Amino acid sequence: MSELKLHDMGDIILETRGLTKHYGGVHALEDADFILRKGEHVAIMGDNGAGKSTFVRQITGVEQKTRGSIVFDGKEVEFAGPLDAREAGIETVFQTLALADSLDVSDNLFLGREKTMWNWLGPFRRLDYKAMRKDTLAALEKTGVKIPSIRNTIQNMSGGQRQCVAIARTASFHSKLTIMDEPTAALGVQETAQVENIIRTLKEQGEPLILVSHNMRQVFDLMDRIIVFRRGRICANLDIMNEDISGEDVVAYITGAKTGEEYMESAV
Amino acid sequence: MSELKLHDMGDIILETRGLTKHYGGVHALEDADFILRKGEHVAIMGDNGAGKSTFVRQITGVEQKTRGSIVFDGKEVEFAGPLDAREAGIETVFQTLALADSLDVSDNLFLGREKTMWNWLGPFRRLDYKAMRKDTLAALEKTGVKIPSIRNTIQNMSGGQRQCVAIARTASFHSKLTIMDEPTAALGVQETAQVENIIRTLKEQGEPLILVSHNMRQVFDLMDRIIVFRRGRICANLDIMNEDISGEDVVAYITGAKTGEEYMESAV
Amino acid sequence: MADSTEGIGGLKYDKTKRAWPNELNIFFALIAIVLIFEALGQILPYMNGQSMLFDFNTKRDGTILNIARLKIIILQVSIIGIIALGVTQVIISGGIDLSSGPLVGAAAMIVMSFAQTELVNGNPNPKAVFGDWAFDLPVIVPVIVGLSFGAFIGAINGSLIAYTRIPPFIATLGMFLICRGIAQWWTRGQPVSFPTEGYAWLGSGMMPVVWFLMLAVLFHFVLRHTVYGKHTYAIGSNEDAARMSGINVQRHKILVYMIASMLAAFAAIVLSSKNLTAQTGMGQFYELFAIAMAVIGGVSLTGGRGSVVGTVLGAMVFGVIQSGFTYIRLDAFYQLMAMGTIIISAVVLDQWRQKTGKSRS
Amino acid sequence: MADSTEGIGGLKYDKTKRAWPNELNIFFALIAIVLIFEALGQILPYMNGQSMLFDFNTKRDGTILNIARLKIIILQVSIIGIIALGVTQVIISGGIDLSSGPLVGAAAMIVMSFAQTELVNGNPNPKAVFGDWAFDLPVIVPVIVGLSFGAFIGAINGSLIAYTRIPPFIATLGMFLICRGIAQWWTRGQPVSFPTEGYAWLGSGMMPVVWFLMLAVLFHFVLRHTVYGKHTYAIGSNEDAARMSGINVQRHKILVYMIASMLAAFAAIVLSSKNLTAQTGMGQFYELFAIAMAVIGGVSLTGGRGSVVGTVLGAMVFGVIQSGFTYIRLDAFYQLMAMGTIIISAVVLDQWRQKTGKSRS
Amino acid sequence: ETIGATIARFDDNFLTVMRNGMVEHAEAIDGVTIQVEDAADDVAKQLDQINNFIASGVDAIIVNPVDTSATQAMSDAAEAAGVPLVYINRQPVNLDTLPDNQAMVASNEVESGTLSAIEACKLLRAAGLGVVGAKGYIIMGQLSNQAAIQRTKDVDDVVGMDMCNFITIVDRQTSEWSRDKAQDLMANWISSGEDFDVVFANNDESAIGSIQAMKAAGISMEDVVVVGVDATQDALVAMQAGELDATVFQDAFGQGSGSVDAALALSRGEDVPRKVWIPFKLVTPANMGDFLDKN
Ligand SMILES: Nc1ncnc2c1ncn2[C@@H]1O[C@H](COP(=O)(O)OP(=O)(O)OP(=O)(O)O)[C@@H](O)[C@H]1O
Ligand SMILES: Nc1ncnc2c1ncn2[C@@H]1O[C@H](COP(=O)(O)OP(=O)(O)OP(=O)(O)O)[C@@H](O)[C@H]1O
Ligand SMILES: [Mg+2]
Ligand SMILES: [Mg+2]
Repeated sequence: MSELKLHDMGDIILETRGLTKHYGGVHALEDADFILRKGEHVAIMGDNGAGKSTFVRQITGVEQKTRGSIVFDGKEVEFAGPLDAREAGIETVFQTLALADSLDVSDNLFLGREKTMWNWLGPFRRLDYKAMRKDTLAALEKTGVKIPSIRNTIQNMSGGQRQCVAIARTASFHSKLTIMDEPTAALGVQETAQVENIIRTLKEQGEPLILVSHNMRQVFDLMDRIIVFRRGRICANLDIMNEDISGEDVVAYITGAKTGEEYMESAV
Repeated sequence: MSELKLHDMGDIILETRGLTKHYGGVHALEDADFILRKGEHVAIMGDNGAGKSTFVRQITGVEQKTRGSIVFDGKEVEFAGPLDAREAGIETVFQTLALADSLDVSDNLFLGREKTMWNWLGPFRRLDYKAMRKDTLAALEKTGVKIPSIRNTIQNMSGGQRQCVAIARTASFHSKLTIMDEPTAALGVQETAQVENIIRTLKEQGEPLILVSHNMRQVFDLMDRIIVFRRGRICANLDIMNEDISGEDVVAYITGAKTGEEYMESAV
Repeated sequence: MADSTEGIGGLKYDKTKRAWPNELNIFFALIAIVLIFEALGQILPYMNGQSMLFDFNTKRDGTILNIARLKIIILQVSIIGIIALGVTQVIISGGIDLSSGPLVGAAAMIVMSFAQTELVNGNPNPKAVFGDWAFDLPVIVPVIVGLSFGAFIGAINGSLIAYTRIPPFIATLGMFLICRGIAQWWTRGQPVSFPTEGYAWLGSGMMPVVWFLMLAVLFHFVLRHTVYGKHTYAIGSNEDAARMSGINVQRHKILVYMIASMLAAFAAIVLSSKNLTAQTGMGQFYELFAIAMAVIGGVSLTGGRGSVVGTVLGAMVFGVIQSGFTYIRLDAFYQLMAMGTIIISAVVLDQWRQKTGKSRS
Repeated sequence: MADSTEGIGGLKYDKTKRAWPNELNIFFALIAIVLIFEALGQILPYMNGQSMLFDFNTKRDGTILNIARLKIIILQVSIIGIIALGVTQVIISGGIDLSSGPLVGAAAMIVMSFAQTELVNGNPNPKAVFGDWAFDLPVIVPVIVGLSFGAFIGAINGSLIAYTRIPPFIATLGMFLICRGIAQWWTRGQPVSFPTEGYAWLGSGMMPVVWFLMLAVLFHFVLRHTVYGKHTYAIGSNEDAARMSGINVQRHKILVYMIASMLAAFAAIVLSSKNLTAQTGMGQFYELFAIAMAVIGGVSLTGGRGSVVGTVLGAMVFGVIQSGFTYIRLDAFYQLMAMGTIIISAVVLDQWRQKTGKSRS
Repeated sequence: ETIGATIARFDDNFLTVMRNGMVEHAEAIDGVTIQVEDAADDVAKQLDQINNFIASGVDAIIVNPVDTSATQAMSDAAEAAGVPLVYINRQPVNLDTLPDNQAMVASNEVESGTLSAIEACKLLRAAGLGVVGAKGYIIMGQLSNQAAIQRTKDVDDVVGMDMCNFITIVDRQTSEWSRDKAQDLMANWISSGEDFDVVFANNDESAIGSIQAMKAAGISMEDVVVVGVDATQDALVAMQAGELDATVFQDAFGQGSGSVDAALALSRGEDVPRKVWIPFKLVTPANMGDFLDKN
């Protein structure tokens, strides 16, 4: 804990203190202290059910936390819903993708921030389909996915195609923080490579990112740091850029064979 | 084609001839000729939207094919629905998982083949919850997943936990053919290893298997043969056990840089 | 596993915090409504401190409970309650049944014409529908006719929904109109009265309550502990998953709608027996109230969730409200408004209690 | 992209096989129904070869079309059609509105009491509700009162559904009862008649049709081409996804229910103007028929799918059926059965056409 | 003393006037409270309401039966609890076997339809159609309602009489008592191009609806005979305007107050005539002045 405090606050984009979430009797997330610096790319790893997505859902306001506090961009925040989080500048690819099944690709890409005309009409302002379709093609290009027609509805897409739409959506808008929950799980070899390129671009642009992933190679290739979750608790904070850490080490942390020093007292 | 014909028919568990599926204007699957021998483990690879899941859905009767024929276990079959396919002996893990959200783990595991008492009551025969819960614990053990309680409903589970339930279901029942559509996509490192063990066990027991996967390492570790799909067509049939084929070769087939000789004439 | 605090794979799990059952919420709502009525009885000046459920002054029945009130509270919802048992199953399976109300009217008309006596007060039955052969039949005949009619209508509903895949709302709305038509056409709108003694017994006194509770216990067991029940929940929860898991969804749906319609037809038998008459307008709005009872009792209209216990409690809410209104002599205009408000509040209360348990939709 | 046969990433895609629009199916069903009636006109002996839509003998209006019939076909569904436009939006957003029928009754009563004349045939208005001040008000007053009342009821519906998360079925069923109560309480059940000339104009002649079609065009544009429309579809398609995408789901739902209730209130204005009276029982079953029109027109009760064009065609189906029945002089006792059968058949036909296009549920 | 009353429908204009008669009369008497319930056209609900009244210990019950063949069970329930009961407006099926503390204040529904139909027949004969023949439509009330069935049958009986058999009924359909549906129905009939001379409506609202549709189609109301039942104020205004030709009056208000008196008398153990008949009266432009401020 004390070590983390050393950093200059101005340097930090996201910090959680004692973040906790219980679902009835299930302690899905327990006392998570987490820090993300500006421009940093951090991976979250851990077993299935370790609480990774739960952590993401608390930060993005999808659920209301049981306990703890979240400081984003210097201010303590209480997001009432995902809308608040997005307005604060957090873009997220959720594990459940959050796509509207009966809408088409470009509708989904711009959901909640449509390009419009006649803006004086308030909620009844007119959609600019042409502009949106054009931008959609460009955004999809980046992910390398193949889709028969962007007019097809999401329900007619393959698992990987859906995931690419969700990623394209997040990648199309500038943000202060990007979160991706297992973005390449359903992707093919080529598409995965493309998405990894997108992540690299973000890194170059200095945009911070949290990546939840089970893919060891991906994490070592792209990330600066690994946070390991186990049974709802953070159990390791591994600086893979500077320290000499191998894949086996990470697996040891994930399985519980090892625990990070500073997390010893709360170990399970 | 001619090469495939050499095999003794008695040796073949599944054969498709000219299997085709169009969704309106989308040609998702085109003239797929496929053969699976008894005891053989075959991988299906290909880009997102290449038609892999579509192929699986035609074989398992989830959808009705546009054209072509399917021969299973020596007989030409026309499955009206997944029930028929299961009764014929095909167990499947679908990409969409096919779990009932508001039921609990053991209910889902035994869905459609519950353990019962008082069987003379027909549809009103009594469920044997105790026996089912016991077997559920055993089946989940095999996948190595962590779940707070098997009485939890599926909607409260993480993505990986769900996938493990679906795999446990398929692995619990003996079958003539097992099909898994991206079974380890959402799984953690440990769980993936366990599921790969399950697949190895099937191999030892001589049960044939079709595995759809994007994971090159997994495929090379576990499978006998790779079938590559591109744009709805089979474009390669690679015997990785006997021939010297590298991961780069497979990627070349997937991306279309290369095409299998026998598939040249229909190449796109 | 019994008392451990660890799940599979050693995950921490606090068993003492098991989910609060839905049914308890609605039970508390019920108690709250009773208490409000009792309080109103004390507060309202013109009520002279009367009590709704107790009867301190007269002790008519040798008990301080107002037995007549307790009886009517449950008696008046028993018949719709029987329908609600079937509707509960339909909704759990992800469907809806709008035809149950008109089916009651049609079934009552048809059944009653097989349950007539020859002589009324010594005179020939003035409401005779058929000739001599249809007089003084044993009570089993009208009951079988009624249940068969119900099964037939239910089979049509179910087959339409299962095989042609039209929305249940439309299939049963069509059947709604057809059944109203049948009811009016059967005797060209004339009511049918004067049943045999045997038939009159079926709905006499507290018999409707007996039927209701017996059927409730039966279907509670069926939904919780049989394959039929499990598949009903599975189909409502995710029909595609159920199909892919190898459930014969079509056959099952037909069964569900048949059972629901047979229950509605049985309700028609009890209803016409209780009222000693059948008329074409019988059962109007019953479908809405049956659905409302189920939903108040926690049955989810998106399918897959709900229970018979909840529906029985939902029915009791209506019984208490209706009796309570007469008890505090609420003006009929305000009754409708108050009933609407109470129904909404009961469900809001239920929803609010659930939220404290889990916050994800 | 215009005419290519390749999608993104070079995937083969046959553009000529674009999905067959849903609305065409229901249009064909409509034509089929008309043809059946025309055929019956030729076949049934007592019809003397009359035609339903044509009028070869008299040429009353200098055209071979039976103008009077064409007018009544659409006139008689215009008012419920206006409600159906609102209901369409509610259902697309994944909800349901049962309160629209009773809301018509309540709004008509309230509105009419602000639209009365002072003198009827030279005598004082025998149905006066308020004192002198409420006579001969400009037509804008009752209209604004009505729309405000609708907006108010809709806001309550919407807020309950958005904030307390109770099922729309229950919220609007509660409002159903409350509105019926309001209608009966307003004048204690007395009908209110004799509106001013200005008010009487609103629903006179073919005005209901004009309103219906104007509103249909307006809301067709709104649903297809505005943010409001897109969000309505998104919420109905996947509410969680819509919320996670940053749509203000709660505010949007309130808006949807407000618009629906304002349309119902406007229907009440047109209806009472057309009939020159308001009665407590007005609007009975309108909610069911409005929903049926929408569903027949292809609006999916699970939300996310449907269109105004479909709903207008769905309304036309009802218009044709109703006129057709009088035209072939079908016995009133068979009408309900026939109507039920036709509704089911229309949707079955629609479903069957869709299947040929795609086979996955 | 407390009286419980249950009315077949609150949505019915005629029954509303009757109900108001009950309430106003009861409120004028000291120490009497009346509670009126709406049976919403549901026999079963009506029986439950009676049982609720019994549970609340009312002193007398007034029933306006939804369905006159359903009264046996109601009489039984009241008798078992020893509560006096008065039927109003509609004649119960068990009239002859009513227990001692039960009575009836009602009219004979047969009269209503017959009076207006005969008047229509007379008017048509006077117009000289008796020789050439006349065509007519019947607009029926709700088909599930007994009064609708009875009034339609009355018209059939009149048309079956020698004096009136020059009238042929072209078609009969239901407007479910409503003005709006009657309007649409008439517009549909007009669109078939068939000429007609008379419209028999089961109630005034339907008659007015058909008049509105005919006026909209440019048909002169001089040429068509329209008759209804109820003598509502709207109907009398239409009659003033020369559009409606005949309707039938029933003293709704008087029935209402009479039933309260009977109920109070029974609860005090006084003697009450078992049956009180309230006759229907024909209303035509000639005598309409007598009824203007009645219903
Ligand atoms: N709504 C809920 N109600 C109850 N328990 C829940 C709920 N959501 C998640 N859980 C439980 O909380 C734990 C953590 O879930 P979470 O989704 O965060 O896992 P995860 O680390 O993202 O796993 P995966 O890698 O499989 O996605 C799991 O044990 C899960 O069963
Ligand atoms: N119901 C449907 N209607 C229309 N098009 C469909 C439908 N289902 C799938 N498709 C299209 O068919 C193609 C093949 O889809 P399929 O699901 O088989 O891909 P896949 O190879 O399994 O991809 P992934 O690796 O992403 O799962 C895709 O382009 C998809 O958009
Ligand atoms: Mg997760
Ligand atoms: Mg796939």
